[in-house]
Amino acid sequence: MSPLLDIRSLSVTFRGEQAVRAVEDVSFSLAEGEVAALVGESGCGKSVVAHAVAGLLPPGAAVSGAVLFQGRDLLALAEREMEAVRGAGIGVVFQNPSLALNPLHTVGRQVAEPLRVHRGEKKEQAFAAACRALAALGFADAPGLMRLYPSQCSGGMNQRVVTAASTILDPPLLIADEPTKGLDRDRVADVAGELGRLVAERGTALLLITHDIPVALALADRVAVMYAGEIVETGPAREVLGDPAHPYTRGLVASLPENGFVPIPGASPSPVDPPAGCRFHPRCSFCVDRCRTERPALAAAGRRLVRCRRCP
Amino acid sequence: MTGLLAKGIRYAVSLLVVVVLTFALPRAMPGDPVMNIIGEDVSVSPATLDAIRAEIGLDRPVTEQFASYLWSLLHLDLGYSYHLSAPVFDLLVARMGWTLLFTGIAIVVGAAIGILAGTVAGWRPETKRSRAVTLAALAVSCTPPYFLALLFLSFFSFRLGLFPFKGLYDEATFGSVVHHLFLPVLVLTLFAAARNTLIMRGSVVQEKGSLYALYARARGLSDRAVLFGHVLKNASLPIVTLIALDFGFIFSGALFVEIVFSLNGMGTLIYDAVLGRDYPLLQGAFLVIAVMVVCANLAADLVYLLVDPRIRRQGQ
Amino acid sequence: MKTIPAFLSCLAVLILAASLVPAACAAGDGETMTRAELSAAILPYMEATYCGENVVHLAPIEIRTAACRFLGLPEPPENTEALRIATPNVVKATNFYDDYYVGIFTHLSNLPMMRMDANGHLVGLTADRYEVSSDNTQWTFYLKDDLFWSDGRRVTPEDVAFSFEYLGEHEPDAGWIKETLVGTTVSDEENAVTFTFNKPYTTINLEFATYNILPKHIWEHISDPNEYTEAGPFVGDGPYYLEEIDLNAAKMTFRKNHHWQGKQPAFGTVEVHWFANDDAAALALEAGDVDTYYRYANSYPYAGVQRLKDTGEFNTLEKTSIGLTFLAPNLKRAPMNDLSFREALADAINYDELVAVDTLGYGTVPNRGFVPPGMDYFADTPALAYDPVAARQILHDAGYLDTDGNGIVECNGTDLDLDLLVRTGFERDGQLIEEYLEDVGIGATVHQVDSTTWFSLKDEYDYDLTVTGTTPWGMLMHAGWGTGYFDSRRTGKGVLHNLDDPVYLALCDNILATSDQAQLERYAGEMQAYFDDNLPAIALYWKKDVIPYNRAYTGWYYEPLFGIYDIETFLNVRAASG
Amino acid sequence: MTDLNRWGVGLLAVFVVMALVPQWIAPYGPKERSAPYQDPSADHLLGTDDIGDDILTELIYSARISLLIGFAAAAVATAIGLAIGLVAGYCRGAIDELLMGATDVVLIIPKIPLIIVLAAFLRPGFGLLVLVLGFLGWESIARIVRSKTLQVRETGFVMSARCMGFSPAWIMGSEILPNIFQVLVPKFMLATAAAMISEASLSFLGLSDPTMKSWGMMISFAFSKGGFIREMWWWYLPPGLCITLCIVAVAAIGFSFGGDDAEARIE
Repeated sequence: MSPLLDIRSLSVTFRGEQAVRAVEDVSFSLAEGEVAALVGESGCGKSVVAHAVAGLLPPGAAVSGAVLFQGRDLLALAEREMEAVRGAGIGVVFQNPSLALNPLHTVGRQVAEPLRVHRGEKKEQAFAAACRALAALGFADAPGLMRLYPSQCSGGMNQRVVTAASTILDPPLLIADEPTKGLDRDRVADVAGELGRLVAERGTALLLITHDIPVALALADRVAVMYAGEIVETGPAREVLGDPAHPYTRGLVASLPENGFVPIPGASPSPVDPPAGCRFHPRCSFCVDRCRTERPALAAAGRRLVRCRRCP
Repeated sequence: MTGLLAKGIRYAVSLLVVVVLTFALPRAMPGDPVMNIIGEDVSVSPATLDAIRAEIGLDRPVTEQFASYLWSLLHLDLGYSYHLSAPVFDLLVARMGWTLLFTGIAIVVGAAIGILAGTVAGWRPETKRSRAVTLAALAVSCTPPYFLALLFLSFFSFRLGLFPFKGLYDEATFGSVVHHLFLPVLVLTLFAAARNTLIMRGSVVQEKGSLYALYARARGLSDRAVLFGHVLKNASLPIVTLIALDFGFIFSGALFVEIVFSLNGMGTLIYDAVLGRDYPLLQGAFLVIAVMVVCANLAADLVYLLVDPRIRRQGQ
Repeated sequence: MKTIPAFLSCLAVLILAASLVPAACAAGDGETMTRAELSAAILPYMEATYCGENVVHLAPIEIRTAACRFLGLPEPPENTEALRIATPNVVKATNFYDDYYVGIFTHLSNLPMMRMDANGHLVGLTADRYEVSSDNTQWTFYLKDDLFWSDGRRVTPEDVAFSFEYLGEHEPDAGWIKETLVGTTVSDEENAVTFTFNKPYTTINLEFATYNILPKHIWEHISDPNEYTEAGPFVGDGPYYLEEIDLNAAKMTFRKNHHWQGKQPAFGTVEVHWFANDDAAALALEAGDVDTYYRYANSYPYAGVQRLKDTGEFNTLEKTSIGLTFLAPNLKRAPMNDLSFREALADAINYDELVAVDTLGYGTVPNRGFVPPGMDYFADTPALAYDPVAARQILHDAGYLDTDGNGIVECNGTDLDLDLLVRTGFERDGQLIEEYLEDVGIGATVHQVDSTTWFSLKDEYDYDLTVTGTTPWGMLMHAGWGTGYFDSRRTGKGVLHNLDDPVYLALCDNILATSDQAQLERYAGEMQAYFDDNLPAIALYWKKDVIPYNRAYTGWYYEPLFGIYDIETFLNVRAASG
Repeated sequence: MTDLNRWGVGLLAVFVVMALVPQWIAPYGPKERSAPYQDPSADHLLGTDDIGDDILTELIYSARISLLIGFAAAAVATAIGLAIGLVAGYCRGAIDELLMGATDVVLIIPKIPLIIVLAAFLRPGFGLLVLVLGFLGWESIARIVRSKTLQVRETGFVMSARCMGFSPAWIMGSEILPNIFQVLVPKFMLATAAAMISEASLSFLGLSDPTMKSWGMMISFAFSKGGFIREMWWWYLPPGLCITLCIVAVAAIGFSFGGDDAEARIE
């Protein structure tokens, strides 16, 4: 069976005064109903991958490779065809739901919008459906909520509103872009729980973009760790995060509070001028000479792939 | 609530400052304050002069003078123009109608055009068309209003003979008024549009990068739908305040346009007052314009209150 | 006496009605009326309507209209052809009494006592003739007896007396009337009014050429004319009355006064269109929107004359103006009070260039005698001439030396730096004169000022030199021949009052004390000789007034005081034959 | 917008050279005259005006006053705005409220009418014009300086300077000022543009000093001395274009520094 989403050697470059290679040669796939996580620090390119999949990159971005969704290459689609995929085929949930909602439109209107755009439903019909969707997410007074503006709702409410709006068309794939960023622990658990429930109930595949390893561990079947625009390690979530192979993954896991809060020395490299050889070598304690000159390839190590010469 | 209150206080203070300015100007400026109140280049009988001297009572304490000044303001008494032999308030009211008419049209049409052009220019700022629009708007807003008016007058009226040379009308008919006001309104509209275009462009550039716009796209909305359904409305909000602030500017532009097109509005009234040193009229005009600008700002705040739920929430 | 006009008018009705009969037949579709029937029908009606206690003049057109209305016939068509005048003299208020230019334009509708003819002589307008007492204190004006207000009332001596008393009361600029007028006597029998002054006045006839006569029965009810603003119509006694002042359309409309008994004008209305800028006025001319151009005390802009001629639609009147532009030294300050310094000034100026720049050839280099040739008793004095070498020599001989060799002469040890006060409109002359002076070693700094500032600075004598202009009226006022500008005993807005030489003052007094023409001619000659010898002011150029007019009309008339805005223009202009 | 920036700098450089060394560029001396009202020719590329001055020469010499007034007034405005913004942002609290309240008040008062009233009373020469234009153009500068100051004052190096007991004046001058420079430059340019427009407008109204030859004054003369009626576009168009181009150049530099912030307005 072909996967629901198959990303093949995706590279994204932002043209500007200086070209920024944000994502390089990323390959990754997701089966129907599967939950996968892209993990990494801010600026590692994981959100760019998500945006590339959803076709949300700004006009200045040069994308190469292929993104096969349900067998179709999304990168080859015309803008109009892509519009049909967004929302109906792929739903996206952003971090900071209060900013993702238009402050000048009511909650109801924004939840109903996909119905009206994709199915051309009449206003009353769409609003009724939106109301049901909100109620299904546990809002007691869904009709009242419909009339509120995002500024009148709490962050948690907006989070669920966004979820409702993104899933109202039942897309087979949901991309959650840093859904837990900036939230306190309790809320993180809420959000994670909700996403998990949603995926479980509807059988939606979920591509989770996060820097939050516990969340990834809790939700994801499979995980890919990104560093400086590349995937450095990928495999079953429990294996990769429970017993990391790549020095970077190890560092990430070691920096978790429960593991002693040991930070990785140094800082992420500039995407304009990434280091030669292994991109992690300047921060790597296992670095040898070859690491500085030769770029390692992703190599299979059991059920996972690792981009490191030193560790299979 | 506190936000609104602070705004209210600011407007009240603005008004007060304007009133104090108009009160203080004739007293603080060089020359005889009585002559400053009457204006120069005008013949007044000694009896009138004495009457004015007694009325303003320069020997009385300033507070007392100010109180009586306020008192007369409250009765819409802005003084008397000895040049035009009429109360300043009456003169201004008589002239204001026309000026408000064509500035009003210019502001509304200019805002509409500006919002549209600015949206186009801001949505894809890197295209040739956007650059052209931006550059044109920049050029227009960098031209002194009177010069543009002169160019239009000399080209369309003088050279092509398409429009009349002076006046608001020949016969007081609708067609005649439209014919006479077309060019002045066009010039003012261009200015309003150019300024709004630049603002709107910046606003759109900012708003289209915001998360809600991206999220709207993520829900499958087309570019057009995102632009017109979401970004446009949000980006237009700052325009509301700017139109209010610009009201004063457009009004000043109207002054020059009236002079160039020989229109009998408030601008020519002020111009004549400048040439004839008709100080009471000048101060009255300044006061009235300032009050109108403050009112426009107040109105803008109210519009904001209606349009922007965030502020409404604050107000509750 | 009072029944005569009523009788006459009834007679007129009959005659007119009779003349209308054919038309009535044509219109009435076969229904005929005899002349006798007609007169029998109209007479009682006319009597009832018009011949009551108030005796009012009936204009023929009114009678005819009334008759037509009575008979149910179509009313005679009004002559709607308009004579259109463009002017840059902007009317700013609908105040008939107070607005300066409304005052000038209404000379057409509210005739002054006197007017000036093309030769510069004063002739009667409201007045038929006048008599002056031998001591010049009592003036009696005998009025024309065929003048009627546009509401049909006769113009009476009471109207005249009232007008001047009212002016003296309410118009600060006419305050001299209040101060010097002892009394007015009215004689209905002789249709005359006598003014008695508390001192000799030889120029009342000239003064009275500028004040409008007002209908007493209207204005006696208006307590403060300065606050009286109304769009119109205003009752007038000229060939036209002022129907409307429309500020929004920027025009005044005069309509034919049907009670006017004199020569009948060719146009039904006269429109005065004002333009905020000269170019718009010029283009309105080119476009054929207006027929002529009038600007008080000024010519059509010389820069536009050729263009207008090129259209082929316009001819021009070119008349020597009695106004001029001059350079006035502040005679109360050194070194301007030094005649040799003034001589040097006179030699330093390049008159030819000024004439070329300012008048584009429509002017001439003036004489030392100041007074232009258009004035009565012009005396030919030597012409001014540009001679920088002579100027430097004079300065040197008079002791103004450039000891530090920086090109500027010193006065009391410091470089001369004269304050050159330049009024609005003379910017270019100021700029050029500054250069001429520096060229001969006289330092000067231009201070460009608007009229208001100029008034206050010259009243405080806070300047060294100033460039200003005269108006025709200014040349005539006071003792005439420009004397009014310099006599130190006078005050006034445009007046320099900086000359207190007893010789000059005596000369002025002599002129003011006589109304004898031979004596006047002698004094005028002496005055021009005085200007020549003493150079209290230096004329920069004499100029022509150029007035373009639509060549489709002829009969234009120009007089020195108000140019073509003279009643003769309005009575005479009509379509050119062919 | 970097293109615009480059163009702006280039254009402005041309005008600045015109202002600095007109005698090197102008074909004639400022006081050389020939026949008036000449059409453009090889001798006079833009013809001559009503007194026979070479229009091209005049155009070049006029750059000085136009630019000088613009920049001087902007300097005054910037100085005031900087002082008020710095103090408000640094001191915060009641002083901030007061100063920003005052700024808002000034923002609302219509400028051109007030300038006209003031100019009518004062009859300005160069210095006064600069002061009046400067005193009425500082409010947006004050605002942006304040908000930037608020940001900068929380940064580490300012904190440490405060801890080391440096005086507020010293901190404002040497720690904060250099950091708000990048927002100040565009504001300064925009204030220059605004002052230039105002100057040109006042010249037209006859409220400026006619002995100060500026582009605005040239248009004013062309208007009053028959340039329009004679269709001498070579007389009135070049100074108008110079004004517009110069202001566009100045504003473009301002824009490109300041990005597209909505506050970047020209009054």
